[in-house]
Amino acid sequence: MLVRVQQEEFDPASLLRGFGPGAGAVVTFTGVVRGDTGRMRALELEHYPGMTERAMSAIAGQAQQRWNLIDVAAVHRFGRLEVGAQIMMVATAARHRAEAFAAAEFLMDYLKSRAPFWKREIGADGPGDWVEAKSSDEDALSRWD
Amino acid sequence: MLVRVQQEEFDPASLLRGFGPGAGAVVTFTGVVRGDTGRMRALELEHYPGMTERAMSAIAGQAQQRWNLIDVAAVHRFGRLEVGAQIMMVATAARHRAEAFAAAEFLMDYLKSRAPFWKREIGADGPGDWVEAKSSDEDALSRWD
Amino acid sequence: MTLDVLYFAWLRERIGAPKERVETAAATVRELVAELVALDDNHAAALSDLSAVRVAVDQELADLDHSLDGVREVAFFPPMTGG
Amino acid sequence: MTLDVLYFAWLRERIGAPKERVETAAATVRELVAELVALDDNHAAALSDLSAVRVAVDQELADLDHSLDGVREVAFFPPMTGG
Repeated sequence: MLVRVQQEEFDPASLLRGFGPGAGAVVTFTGVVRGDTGRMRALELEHYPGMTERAMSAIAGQAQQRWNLIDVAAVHRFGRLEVGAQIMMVATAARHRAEAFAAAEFLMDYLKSRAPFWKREIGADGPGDWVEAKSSDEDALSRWD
Repeated sequence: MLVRVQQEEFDPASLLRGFGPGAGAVVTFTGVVRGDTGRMRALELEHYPGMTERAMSAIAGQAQQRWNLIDVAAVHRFGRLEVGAQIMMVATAARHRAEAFAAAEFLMDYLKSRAPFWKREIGADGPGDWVEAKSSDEDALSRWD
Repeated sequence: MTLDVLYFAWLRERIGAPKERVETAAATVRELVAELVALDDNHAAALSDLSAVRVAVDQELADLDHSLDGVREVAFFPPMTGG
Repeated sequence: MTLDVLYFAWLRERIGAPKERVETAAATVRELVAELVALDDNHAAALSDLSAVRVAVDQELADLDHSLDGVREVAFFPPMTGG
């Protein structure tokens, strides 16, 4: 299991080198800063040092047990992230595709709403609004009960 | 849209360079040759040149329309692939994670049962049995009806 | 009408060739199969259980009742195992 | 009992500090909130709508009735927006 919280850019290829030996199926999800509105220059991600690592490890451990994963990885950045930058990545390795997909979706649903990160938009004039949690993200968790 | 059928190894990182500009969510699936039984040395993948490219492009096009994807890629190898080798990869880029995940699962379900590839196991003594299609793979398609 | 008939995987092995050129008056895939089965034991063995055989007509999946009108290429193969 | 109380995102901004050390006899998170709200207008504003506030006790998510027995760190923050 690999869990990392860092400010720096990460390289998916090097994170996945040797990932999940013996696996038949590897799924990755990468979150990227969208610049939809045109006003937004970047996201600022605040987090709770200490709790973040604990929460991410707990979520990854749950996924690993539940789907008998061969390997799992979760990397999440904080700080200022420009439009187009990678925010985070999860990867799952399993024997078959159904397990790898389900575990990756589970990880994403939990990281969205249960890992202590908060996003705010940064415009040309500086910090803007905090991104509000979506009720759809909270709802997404209920499918794993 | 990127669709490739090739014998050579592929490099996920270079395939994904510049993939899905403006996307918030990128999902990849990579299929790898498992060596579960211990007897198997490699897989031999036969395909139907011409039809393979058409079928893969048609499947990718359906996914793109159905989920309004920003980008989609599908690469599939043929020939002799050793245990541990990458067989194929799909990638999807969308605004949000639910679309990217669903489209990647759709692509996999269709490639499994509707792209003209046939696998056989290669053991120490040479070619072995053709891999039989699983009814579970056929069943998986019905969820997209 | 002249058709290219292609075989893949274990159908190719049972037929003993990946491809053959066939002169036929068959109107549908099903009629073509009947002609092929009558050719020799290899064809009969390969095409005996059609529930295990899939068909493509001009590189598109098709069923046994598909017309051969204007068709140039028909392929027979087992259920696919890609991915 | 001495507690570290942490605030994140807009709660941090409304309180005006990321962290404070609090001397308290509160038995639960809910009692701690009542003491904090009584401190000043900033605390009152930040903690006025508890439906928009999440709590962690010693870095684990917890509810308002969680005991503070043996606890060293309590954090208040809005619903999380990771991923």
